[in-house]
Amino acid sequence: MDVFQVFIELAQSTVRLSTPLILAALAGLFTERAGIFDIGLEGKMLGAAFAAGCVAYISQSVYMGLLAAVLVSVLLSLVHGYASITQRGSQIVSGVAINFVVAGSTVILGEAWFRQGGRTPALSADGRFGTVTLPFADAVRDVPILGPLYSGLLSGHSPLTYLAFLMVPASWWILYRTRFGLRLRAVGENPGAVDTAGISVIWLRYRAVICCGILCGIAGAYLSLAAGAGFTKGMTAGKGYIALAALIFAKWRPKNILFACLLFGFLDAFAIRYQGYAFPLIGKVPVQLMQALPYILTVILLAGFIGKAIPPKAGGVPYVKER
Amino acid sequence: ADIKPAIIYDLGGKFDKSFNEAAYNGAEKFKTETGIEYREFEIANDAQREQALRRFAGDGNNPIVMAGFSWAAQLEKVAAEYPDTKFAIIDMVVDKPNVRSVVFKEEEGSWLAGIMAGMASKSKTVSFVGGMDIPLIHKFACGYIGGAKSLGADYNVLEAYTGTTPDAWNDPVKGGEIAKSQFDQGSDVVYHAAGGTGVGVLQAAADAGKLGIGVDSNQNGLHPGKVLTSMVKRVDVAVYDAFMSAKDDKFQPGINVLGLKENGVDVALDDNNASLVTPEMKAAIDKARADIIAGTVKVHDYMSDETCPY
Amino acid sequence: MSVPYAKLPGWAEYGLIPLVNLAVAFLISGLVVLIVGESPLEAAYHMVNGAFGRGEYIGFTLYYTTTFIFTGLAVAVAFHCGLFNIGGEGQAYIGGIGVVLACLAFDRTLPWYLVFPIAIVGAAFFGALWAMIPGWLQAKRGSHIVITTIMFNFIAASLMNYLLNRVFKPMGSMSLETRTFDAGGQLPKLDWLMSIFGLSVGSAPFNISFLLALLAAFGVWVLIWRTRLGYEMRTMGHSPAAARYAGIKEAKIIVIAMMISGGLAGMMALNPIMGEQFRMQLDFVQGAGFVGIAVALMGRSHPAGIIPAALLFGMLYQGGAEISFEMPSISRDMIVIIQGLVILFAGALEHMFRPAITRVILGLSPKTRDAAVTKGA
Amino acid sequence: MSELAIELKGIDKSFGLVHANRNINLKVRKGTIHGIIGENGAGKSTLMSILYGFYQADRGDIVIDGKTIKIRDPNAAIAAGIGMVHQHFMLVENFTVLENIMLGAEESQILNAGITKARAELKRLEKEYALEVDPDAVIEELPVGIQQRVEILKALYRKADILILDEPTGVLTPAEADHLFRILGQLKDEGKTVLLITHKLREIMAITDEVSVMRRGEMVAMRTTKETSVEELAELMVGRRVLLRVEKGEAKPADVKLSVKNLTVRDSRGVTMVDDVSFDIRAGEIVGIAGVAGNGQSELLEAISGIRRAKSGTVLLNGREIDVTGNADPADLRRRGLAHVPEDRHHVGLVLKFEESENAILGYHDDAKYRRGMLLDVDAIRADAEAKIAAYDIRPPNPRLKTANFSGGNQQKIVLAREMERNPDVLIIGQPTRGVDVGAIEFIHKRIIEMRDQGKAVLLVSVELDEIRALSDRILVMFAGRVVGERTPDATEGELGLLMAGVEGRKEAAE
Ligand SMILES: Nc1ncnc2c1ncn2[C@@H]1O[C@H](COP(=O)(O)OP(=O)(O)OP(=O)(O)O)[C@@H](O)[C@H]1O
Ligand SMILES: Nc1ncnc2c1ncn2[C@@H]1O[C@H](COP(=O)(O)OP(=O)(O)OP(=O)(O)O)[C@@H](O)[C@H]1O
Ligand SMILES: [Mg+2]
Ligand SMILES: [Mg+2]
Repeated sequence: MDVFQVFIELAQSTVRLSTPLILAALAGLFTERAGIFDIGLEGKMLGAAFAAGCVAYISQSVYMGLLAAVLVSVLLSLVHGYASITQRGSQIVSGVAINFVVAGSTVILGEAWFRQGGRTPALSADGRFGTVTLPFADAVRDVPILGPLYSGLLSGHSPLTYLAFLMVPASWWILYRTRFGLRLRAVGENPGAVDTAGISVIWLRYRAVICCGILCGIAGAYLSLAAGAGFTKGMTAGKGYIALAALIFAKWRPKNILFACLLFGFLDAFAIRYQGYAFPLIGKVPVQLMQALPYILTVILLAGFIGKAIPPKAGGVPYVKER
Repeated sequence: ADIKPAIIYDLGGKFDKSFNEAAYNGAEKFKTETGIEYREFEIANDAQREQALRRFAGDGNNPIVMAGFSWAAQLEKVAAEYPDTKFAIIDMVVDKPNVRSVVFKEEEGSWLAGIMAGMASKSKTVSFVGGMDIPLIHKFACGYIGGAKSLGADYNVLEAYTGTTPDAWNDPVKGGEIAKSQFDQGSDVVYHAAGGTGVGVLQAAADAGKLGIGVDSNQNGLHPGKVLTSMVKRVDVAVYDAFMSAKDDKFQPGINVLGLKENGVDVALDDNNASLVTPEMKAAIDKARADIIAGTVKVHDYMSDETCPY
Repeated sequence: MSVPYAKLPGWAEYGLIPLVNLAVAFLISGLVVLIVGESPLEAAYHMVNGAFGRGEYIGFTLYYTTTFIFTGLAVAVAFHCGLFNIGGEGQAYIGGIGVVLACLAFDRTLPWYLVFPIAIVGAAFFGALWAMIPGWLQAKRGSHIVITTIMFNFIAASLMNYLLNRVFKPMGSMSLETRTFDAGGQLPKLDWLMSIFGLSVGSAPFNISFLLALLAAFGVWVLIWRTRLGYEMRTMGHSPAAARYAGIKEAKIIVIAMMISGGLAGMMALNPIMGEQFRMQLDFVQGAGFVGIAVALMGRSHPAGIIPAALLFGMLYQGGAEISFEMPSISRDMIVIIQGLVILFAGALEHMFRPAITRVILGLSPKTRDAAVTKGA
Repeated sequence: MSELAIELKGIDKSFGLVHANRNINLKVRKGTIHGIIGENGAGKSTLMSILYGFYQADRGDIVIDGKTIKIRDPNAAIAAGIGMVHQHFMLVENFTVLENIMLGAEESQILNAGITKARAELKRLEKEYALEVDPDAVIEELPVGIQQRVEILKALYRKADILILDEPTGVLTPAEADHLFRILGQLKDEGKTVLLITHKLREIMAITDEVSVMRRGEMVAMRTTKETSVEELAELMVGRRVLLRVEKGEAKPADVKLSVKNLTVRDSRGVTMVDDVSFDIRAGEIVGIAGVAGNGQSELLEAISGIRRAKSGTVLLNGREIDVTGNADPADLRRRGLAHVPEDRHHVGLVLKFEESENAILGYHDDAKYRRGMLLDVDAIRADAEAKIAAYDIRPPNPRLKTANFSGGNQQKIVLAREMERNPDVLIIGQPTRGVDVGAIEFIHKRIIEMRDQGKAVLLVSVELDEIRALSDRILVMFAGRVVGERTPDATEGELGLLMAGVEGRKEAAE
């Protein structure tokens, strides 16, 4: 097949697969940069996907679904915040707990409400995000090279995908160009400095955790409202952990997050596309090897190119002023 | 007779949108028709298999049906200890005097699905999405490939599996993505045997204006007019029969092999896909069905040698 | 972790506070049960009775406990060295290879007590091997252990899927599993232990690997607090700079700590494979590696804490199963919620009731207060 | 008597069961420099942090400029015109100077506008007080002296009228300290009030107008500086008479024990920190290395003790070469008779979460006497720790107490006891008395001299020039990674100061 065409298709698939990762990794960026580690991205995404599925189905409105997703995710974030900021509990334990609670309750509630085994009913077009066709996408389709790039790669994604990609520079701007961002980065490095500067460490960290909730909520909504058409139990399938890996891989920087997530997305897209494909010289490789390929390559890349990733200094430890 | 039926589901859980759910539907049907309550249990790990079996047998439940091929070892043990209890196992053969083993010829139903897919395809490329790379799913895949290729050697069948962890059965997003990738490679009909993941496969097909094929239960109604057919596997009937025959004191132990002939598998035709099934298609599957039942066409069973000749 | 409030007497610190936390977790779980329209009291009864009400139930509880002791210890050992090993799941899975190889090779020729040591070595070896690579990458290449161990969980799943499909599965078998082992590959149950207490183990797969788990817990305690290696690991975990100053070889310690951690995780495979199923099945670990994280954290990474934490989770698993047997509308997912709430309240929110309890206790008894002052200063 | 800037009335504060401040009264006159002294843990930092709103007092009132106000958080303190330079700097290390200064005083939601303004204001402050810093430098790359400037600038940027400095000179060279004092003088002339915490009584005498003394959480005395003496203050602080000058006999140098030749060391960024340094140390002498912090002393110590790999050069210990450019193993060096008291006791010399007894064997845990078969002999370790606790008067005398619960001075003694009791041939000591109170200083100095008299070769690095001069038999001065001169201890402070500043050294090297 035309190599260029294959490239476009792979790139398109990459974009779709990396969208939830980007949103979730950016979500993690906000809390972790503020010093609150979050292994509960998975749970929040799952909870959000569930809320989106329920509400979009009941209200027949995709926006209500999105809103519900964000609300639920923020609520879960606040639980994490309460445990790790106010109660100074272990952030990892809290994250793990949230993952468990959400994994169980989405199924229980879904089953209680819809009786479809924890699934929410399939959404009609109104309950889902359609795809956006950029202006002139159809007109320029036949222009060589640029045409397919524009109409095949840039156009035709869900609005949430565009939002996710926009969120990358936006997050950068917020973190590096606003007062909130300055303070947020500071509180993750040295909360004492923030405290003595007359800023409330607690309130600042709560706000960071809320930001995380919002982005995780959108990530979850993407799964059930854009990529899928309704919620299926456990539908995050480990994406929260991969997003976490991407965040560390990216050394907690917005731009790197984009590339890390695109890389994960691409490896996934590649593995999907070339499953069962007879490669020249090698021939067909076992499915399992193809499926493990993204993870193997990640390990190799990590070992080969990315040096030590140094987390925010105050990350993971509660701020204790009076011992 | 007075019976206290029970059913135990496999790890996928009662509502896996395919196999276990079909078993559940059979039990429900029995309940609504007879008004007899049944007990049920979803195991959460392997250690609970034997525990659940003993528990139900010890409580005097009879018959006890279990869904899934992973029960064999435990059933063998427990069935010997409770010779008066009747057991039925689906998808696996356990040779005990009080056990009924129900296995399906998934390959036969899939063969028909393959023929329909091939005939509906414009590109002569069709595809298959499996949940995990396990023998049972290869049975589906192999029959499907064989069916499609029976239309001509120039038919191409793409085949992909979702993953290697249990998430593979519950990942509609990835399922959808696999389907899209197959569409990119020219496929225009996709058949799934992937449980909850399949929901995403069918959705992707509907979204892309391609055709999907459902599995186990009749999934034609999920996207009317966009699901070509479903390869139904009458697990529900098997469960229902096990309960019913016990109630009527007609429970027969032994091996039940359910193929096209026994109505154990088939492709679903109903209002939802009526517009998609052309008369030629209908004729072709009727002929194929007849040939298979008559034995003039032999569909290869993947399990016989764990290879697929097609 | 520093203790943010005044010191409490031991019985309050290690008895009362955890109990209060658990009580709250179960209270909230009770609310969820209520929402589903069932009686929380009944559920509580089934939970406790189902976990401890009969010899057989206790056997099941302890069977799960065994598994969680192994994975909990695995996480804890790495933790002491400052490493967060999320890879217990994969390491346990790969550890299964060692058990299976030993059993397949010798189950027909050797008695279990000879196969068992070989299987232990095999399980530990493969688990250690699977943990060694992330450890080595962390030590030499600075690859973050959290990412690599997550990746290795996925890679392990793929590898095992392949091996079970293409190598271990007997021809013509539907399930992805090895053949069933003969007597040499089957661990004896601990009937004698239960009968000391006048209980019968029944059909519960409570087997000798439980004793191995206890031994491992003791071994970990000795390792961490009584050996030079443990000393070096803890130094590394608290302060890499101090470790360097003390002449401790950073890379070596990281790799060794990960290998011990992985070895312990790998030994978990003995319990389900040799002790219960007598064969290896697809995905036999079933999340025990992740539960190990919770167990280790709740047990404060100390064997004396890990054993009760593992028991708690064993109880949740077994008692939970009983609940869903007896109360069908409470499905297995409810148990997942309860687990989550227990982790939340007994783990992350463990200090929530401390101020109040401290006030009550210290206020009530001035004597305790004085004792606390002299000890705490 | 001029009006009061600050009055504290009956301040009481407990941390859990630690009663840090007991019914404290303090009066500070406007436009004065007011010293606060006290032993480690006396409660000085706590009291100041209460004034700054960082902690909340359990009881008591704060009166600022005659008005009783509630200071609920640092914000309120800042609003009341109070600024504070904390003992442990409150800077975000990977931020630039400018970002640190703006933090909390950004003016607007979006940074840009504020940045321009802050830059201009910083320029003005720099000029006015001669506090030069590069606004775009990243904090962690700056020497501590400059970091402290940033802290001061932070306070001035917020227009503080009352400036609290908690042990500011601990990290400064004499010249830098003098500079700081000049600035404080200037602030005082502008009518601002300064509260200065320090352990250095000489500084108190030199710069303050009044001084308050704290002991064990209580305010025990207030004196007008002109009317008191160092001896009196020391006694008030410790509660007994203290010997302020170390008695030291003639050195009797014998064989060369440690020989450093052409040692060059680079830091992690590849910057040359030690540049072709050579010297010998003989048994029975103390060689002091003087220099402003950050001129390569730390790297020198690290390279000799095997913690940091050197670029080139050789080091001989007892005549045998140490593989400083390769895999020198600190454990091996210890066995060969090298003991090392690191500069940073919190992160390097100790594991704060360990029990005292565990820290007492750090680095020596391989030793046969702590071993019983495969295992560590915990009884032997604890007995050994108890012996050291007794010998070094470490308080509280409990080998099972977490090390974090010992005060700085006692923590330092734990390290010293460990390293000195091994009877090493060569003893390398970095900053032996940083942040340690007078009582403990006296003790530590005595022990170091004793070591020398027992025939050990001692290499001493300290930013305290007084200490170097009091203890050393020879003084090497380091500047920019090079040894720029050698002097005897009778060299004047001025002379050494010029060398440390690199002025004299360059001339000398040229000759
Ligand atoms: N945040 C805190 N939490 C608990 N206890 C504290 C805290 N800060 C100080 N303390 C305790 O309060 C007491 C007084 O400490 P503080 O730091 O005020 O002493 P200091 O006089 O500044 O000593 P140094 O000269 O060593 O700086 C000490 O016992 C100390 O351990
Ligand atoms: N967490 C704690 N609990 C109880 N007492 C403590 C605690 N931390 C410190 N102390 C006590 O506080 C006193 C002084 O501690 P502090 O932390 O002020 O030391 P420091 O001299 O200021 O050290 P540095 O100069 O290195 O900061 C000691 O008597 C110590 O026993
Ligand atoms: Mg202090
Ligand atoms: Mg202080």
